[in-house]
Amino acid sequence: MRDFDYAAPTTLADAVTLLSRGNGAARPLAGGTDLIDHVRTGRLAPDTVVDIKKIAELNVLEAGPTGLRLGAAVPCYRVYGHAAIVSDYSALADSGHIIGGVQIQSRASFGGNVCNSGPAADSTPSLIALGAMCVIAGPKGTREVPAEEFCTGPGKNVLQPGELLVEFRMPAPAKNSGSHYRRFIPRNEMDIAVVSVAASVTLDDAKQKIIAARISLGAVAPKPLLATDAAAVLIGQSPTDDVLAKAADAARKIATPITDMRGTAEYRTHLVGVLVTRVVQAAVTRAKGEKLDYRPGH
Amino acid sequence: MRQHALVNHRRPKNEDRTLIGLPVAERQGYLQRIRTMATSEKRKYKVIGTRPIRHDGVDKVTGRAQYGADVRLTGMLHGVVLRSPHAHAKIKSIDTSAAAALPGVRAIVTSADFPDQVGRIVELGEGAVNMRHLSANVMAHDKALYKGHAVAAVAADSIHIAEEAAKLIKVDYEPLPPVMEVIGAMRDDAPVLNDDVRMTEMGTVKPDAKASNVAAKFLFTKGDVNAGFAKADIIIEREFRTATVHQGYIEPHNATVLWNADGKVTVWISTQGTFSVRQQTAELVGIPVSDVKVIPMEIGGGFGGKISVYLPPVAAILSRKTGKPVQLLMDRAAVFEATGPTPGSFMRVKVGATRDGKIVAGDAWIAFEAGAFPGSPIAPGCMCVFSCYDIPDARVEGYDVCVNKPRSNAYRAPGSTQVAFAMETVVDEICEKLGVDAAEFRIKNAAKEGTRRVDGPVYNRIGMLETVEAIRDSEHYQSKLTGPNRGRGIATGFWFNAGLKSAVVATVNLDGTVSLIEGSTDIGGSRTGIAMQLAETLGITAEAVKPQVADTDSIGYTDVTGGSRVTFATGIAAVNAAKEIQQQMVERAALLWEVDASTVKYDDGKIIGPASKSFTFAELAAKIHEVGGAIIGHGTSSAAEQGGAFGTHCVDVEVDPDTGKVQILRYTIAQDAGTAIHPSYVEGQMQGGVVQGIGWALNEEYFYDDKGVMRNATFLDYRIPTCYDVPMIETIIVEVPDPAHPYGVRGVGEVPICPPPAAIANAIHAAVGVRMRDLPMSPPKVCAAILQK
Amino acid sequence: MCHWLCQCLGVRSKKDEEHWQSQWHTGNRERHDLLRIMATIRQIQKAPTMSKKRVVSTTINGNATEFLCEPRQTLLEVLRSVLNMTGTKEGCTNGNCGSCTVLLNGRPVTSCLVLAVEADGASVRTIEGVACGSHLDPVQQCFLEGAALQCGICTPGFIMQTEALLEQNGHPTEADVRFHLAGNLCRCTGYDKIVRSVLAAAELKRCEATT
Amino acid sequence: MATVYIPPALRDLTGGVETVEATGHTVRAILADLEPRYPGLTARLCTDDVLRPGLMVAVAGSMSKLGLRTPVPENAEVHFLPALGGG
Repeated sequence: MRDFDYAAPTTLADAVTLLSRGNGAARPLAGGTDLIDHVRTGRLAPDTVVDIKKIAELNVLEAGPTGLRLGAAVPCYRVYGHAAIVSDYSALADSGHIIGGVQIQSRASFGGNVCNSGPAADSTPSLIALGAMCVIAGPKGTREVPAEEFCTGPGKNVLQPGELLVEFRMPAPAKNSGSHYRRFIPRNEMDIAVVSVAASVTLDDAKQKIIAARISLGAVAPKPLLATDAAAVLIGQSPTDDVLAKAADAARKIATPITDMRGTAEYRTHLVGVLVTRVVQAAVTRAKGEKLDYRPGH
Repeated sequence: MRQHALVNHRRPKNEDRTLIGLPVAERQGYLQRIRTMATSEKRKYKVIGTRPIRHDGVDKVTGRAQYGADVRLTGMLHGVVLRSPHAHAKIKSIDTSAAAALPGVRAIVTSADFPDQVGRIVELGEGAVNMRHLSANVMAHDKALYKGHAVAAVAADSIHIAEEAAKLIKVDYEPLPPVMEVIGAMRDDAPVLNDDVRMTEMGTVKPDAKASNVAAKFLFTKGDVNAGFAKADIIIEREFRTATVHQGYIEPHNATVLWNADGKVTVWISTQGTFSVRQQTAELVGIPVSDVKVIPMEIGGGFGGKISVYLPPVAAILSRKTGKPVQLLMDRAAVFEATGPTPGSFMRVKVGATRDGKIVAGDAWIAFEAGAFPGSPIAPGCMCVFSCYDIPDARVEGYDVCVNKPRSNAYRAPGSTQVAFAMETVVDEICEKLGVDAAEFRIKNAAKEGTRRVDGPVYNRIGMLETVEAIRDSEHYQSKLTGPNRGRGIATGFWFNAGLKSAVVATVNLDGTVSLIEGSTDIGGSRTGIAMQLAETLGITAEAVKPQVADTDSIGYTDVTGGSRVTFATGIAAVNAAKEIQQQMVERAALLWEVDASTVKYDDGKIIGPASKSFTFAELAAKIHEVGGAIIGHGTSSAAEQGGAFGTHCVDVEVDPDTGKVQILRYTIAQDAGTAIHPSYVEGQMQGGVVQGIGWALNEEYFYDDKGVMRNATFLDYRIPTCYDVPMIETIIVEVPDPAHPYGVRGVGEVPICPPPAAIANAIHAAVGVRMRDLPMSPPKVCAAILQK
Repeated sequence: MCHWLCQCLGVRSKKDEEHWQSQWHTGNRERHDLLRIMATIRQIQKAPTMSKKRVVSTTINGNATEFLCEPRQTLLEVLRSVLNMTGTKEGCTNGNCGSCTVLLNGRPVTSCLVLAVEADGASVRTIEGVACGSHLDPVQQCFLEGAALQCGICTPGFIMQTEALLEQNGHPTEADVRFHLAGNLCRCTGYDKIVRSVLAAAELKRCEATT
Repeated sequence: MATVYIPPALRDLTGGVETVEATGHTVRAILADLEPRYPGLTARLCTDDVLRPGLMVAVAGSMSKLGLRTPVPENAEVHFLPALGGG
């Protein structure tokens, strides 16, 4: 592996200083499950690796009346092991559970996953569907960016040199709401999404009609998408087959997938419809407070 | 400390407890539950058929077992192989000066460092190899013939320095158009990979033959195929394709080599065959075989892919240049891009049957991708395609074709899985059209003792029929499968099983145990299977035998661990060694008793003399030195040929009609094991073969881009099954003893991989009504087939 | 020699190089040396700066352990090549096979994707620390008796991953086991006997806990 | 009298005939018996007095590693086949 220096700052200020000083050649290390592989294969060539796991702000995990704070370096296992996330921000738990195997989940973080900015990242659609804001610290202070605006293309995002993603903030869930994330993969685990969909829905008091919805699509465009039109189709409607089919159609319209070893563009577009239908249905089931019968990969 | 608390907790509380801290009775209960075989099994033998703990087991569950990559030698250097980024390119020049100047770099090799090889064909026990091609595969000469082809290698003080140095080697390539697919490669206008390859047929090249990618043609006929089809009421003819797949062993290739100052070369390696490595290495570096000693380390899977050498000759030259031991380890990408695979194929199979369900004729046309150099398993492919059935008139034509992919290698029943996929799917379609039960149809047409194969010979006693009957009568096949998009399929497969040569030496110890030295490297527990046959013959326990795999200087010539041959052939050698020991024990007892040896006999672990005199084996072992030296039994086997192995599989699948994804719900395999020596490891071979077959059926494939670069050379994107993808694999061991083995053993390792793709294709058809004829049957393909229905 | 000389002279940059060039006598022998030295300097300048080795203090299998490593060395590399603990196996070096699984502060990780420097202050448990002296752990015992291994290369990883599972879930179902072990690849067994052995080990551990 | 199966690729020498009868107690003797009747057969099957690389002989249903020395029992079948390897 290429040689590099290693630093493990304990304060956000030190981390920002180290990252700024590197002039682009310093890379933050959270779980390292992508970074170390990328350095080994030569896709990344940092001179300095800045381990950010010892910084308190990046390890925050708090759910309260004002919402959820999820530190960028919190590993997946803590996400799906958190009772409030499982019940109120279920899509996040769904994502965390299928990022790599259990060993990867011991280390990989949502922050790292989002910052790698892969179009097929498993955490990004859930964060988008749940309306997450990304809190970014940098040499010029702190700023916030909505999750759907964070990624700008394959491997690209809004972070400027010296900037660091600190945490995600999500609003507290409304009454009668539920969320779900699911991806399609050829195996049942240990795979990269061919297509992925996250959805969060809120039902009316009678738990019949959808009054709010957010849908996000992964692996069908240069970056994860917020499917505004597909969500709009659902508003004021009961989730009938017909309504779900219309939402699926709307989602398919914004998909611009590529053909690669994981699937053809046509197949991916087809899967968008299949998954939107299934994922919205699942989110509705959860919004009703019913148990979702779901095994990852099946 | 938490660690200490755990440790204390585990300490057994008193002496009555067994190793695992449980009373014996309770422990037996667990064992019963772990072990899957019915307790009512009838027992013909004392040791054979039991399930002793393997002799190398504790080392392997504690991390103490030493594999090839675990070798640590004083002064050892670390090497890296530079590999071609192009699938097909002329190598115009290689400049190693910048790499050589990097501090810590000790030596660099290119093909210029290897002796020239003429195109001599060398017999390697399990097959013949053209040495020029083998040498050019180990280190590319004037052309790189696949992405990942070795071009140069560096040895340095650390692996990191070696990696940096490899990047500094400048290779000037002239890229050529890659030839990636078998049918295209056969065309007259296709770029030709090797200018020394011409089509041979039965060892003969036509005088006017041009250089070609088609390296060999095979033709087999039986009877009059046209007359046969004329009798048919139904004829099904279909075309099939299968993708290139890899053996997928978890341990990457490795070699550590010391070229000593006295000219002797020692190789530490994980290999399927030490003697094969010895010969290949000696030939490729140009020294006598007796100057090479190969020390077998534990091997982390092979499945046919760890027979050919890649690294030992390279490490040997690096060691010669530096005077130090050199270790070369492949990374996973190199394993995928430069080793393995089994060929992709194109096949056309035509079968005719009568209305009453009798197969009357078969015709097959098969082309396999050999990879960069000739040598695909096209011959066995041709010989296996109709091997499960008694077909009066048949014809098979096959071609071995070079393409810009890694040089193909044996993979578990090489060639047979591809053709079973084609044949067994056609058979299923005939059953569907005729409206007959798939098991009954196979029973009616089964090959049996006396059936003449299309390649000519007549079968001895085989168990094809019995495996189909076992599936037909199984609870699984008899049960009703319910639910939408679910279907059941069956398929049968055949493999020859090899005999070849083995040697063992067994020495009686004074405490009544026997040390057993063998040359067969142990990939899956064969040490124990061999020890059990020795124990059975001597009438002692399996635990009383201490088996060990020895290096090439310490044991007689032994062919590779492959061809499902070890339990069979090395087992025969062990039985022969045991018989020698019996004889010597009888002679010693006679001396001790001062009687004539003709009055003493060896019976079931006892030595019995006149007048009620007797010794147990251990009693006599303690006294042998009173009347002589060590008792050593030698055993070899060479002439015996195995009868074939058959297996029939039954699978239930559920297809997601919206995505095309296939889930395996239930799987049962019935296989003829002749006699199962250690049933757990027989089941293990069956289960392992099935799951490899499931991977081949559903998701495994080399995915190439238009430049001939493999895009999925990782375990993330080359998708072998995980445990979350498969159910328990139910096993039915059928025992039709092989008359060629003293205990009736048949090899079990290979044939279980053959039927799964066809069985799953047939189940998919039953579930959603589409016929899949292209492997892998990955979700996009199944989905497309459903949408086109 | 050249490398050593450069280090002695402190030659790290173009400026240094020019300085020494002007200072050096240019007799034949010296010129030859100088050319070699300059070639080496160019290599050093091209190659990334060698980082200093770090001292890392860990607890490995209950024993306080210090080692020296470069930042680029993974925990897997240090275990195998610095500490000679070769029980942890390498299968893919990108976290997809699970052969190199160890427990880091009690959590299972693929040690090929952990920098050794990250283990500073951490506790590491490897396959070498699973048995207690000559007494096998129930997981090891059940793998052995259940014939859950053939070639054995994946076995240390499976055992570590099973240890992690059974510490957090003493009553796993077959589905739990299969999901939890999905990050560990085995190419030999078809997983049947591994899954059975894990279930048996869970039962055995429960039984041990009550006796 | 043994029955020798002529591989399809060599049947140009036997006028298309699939099986021929021959006498001899070894494969070498069998070929010697056939050569006068089918000139060139030995050269197509052998090189330097051994079977060509990649070829094997099967006698009475068993593949033999003894090549031309393989004993041929009375009334046995003799087949010339490609050599096989396993995984």
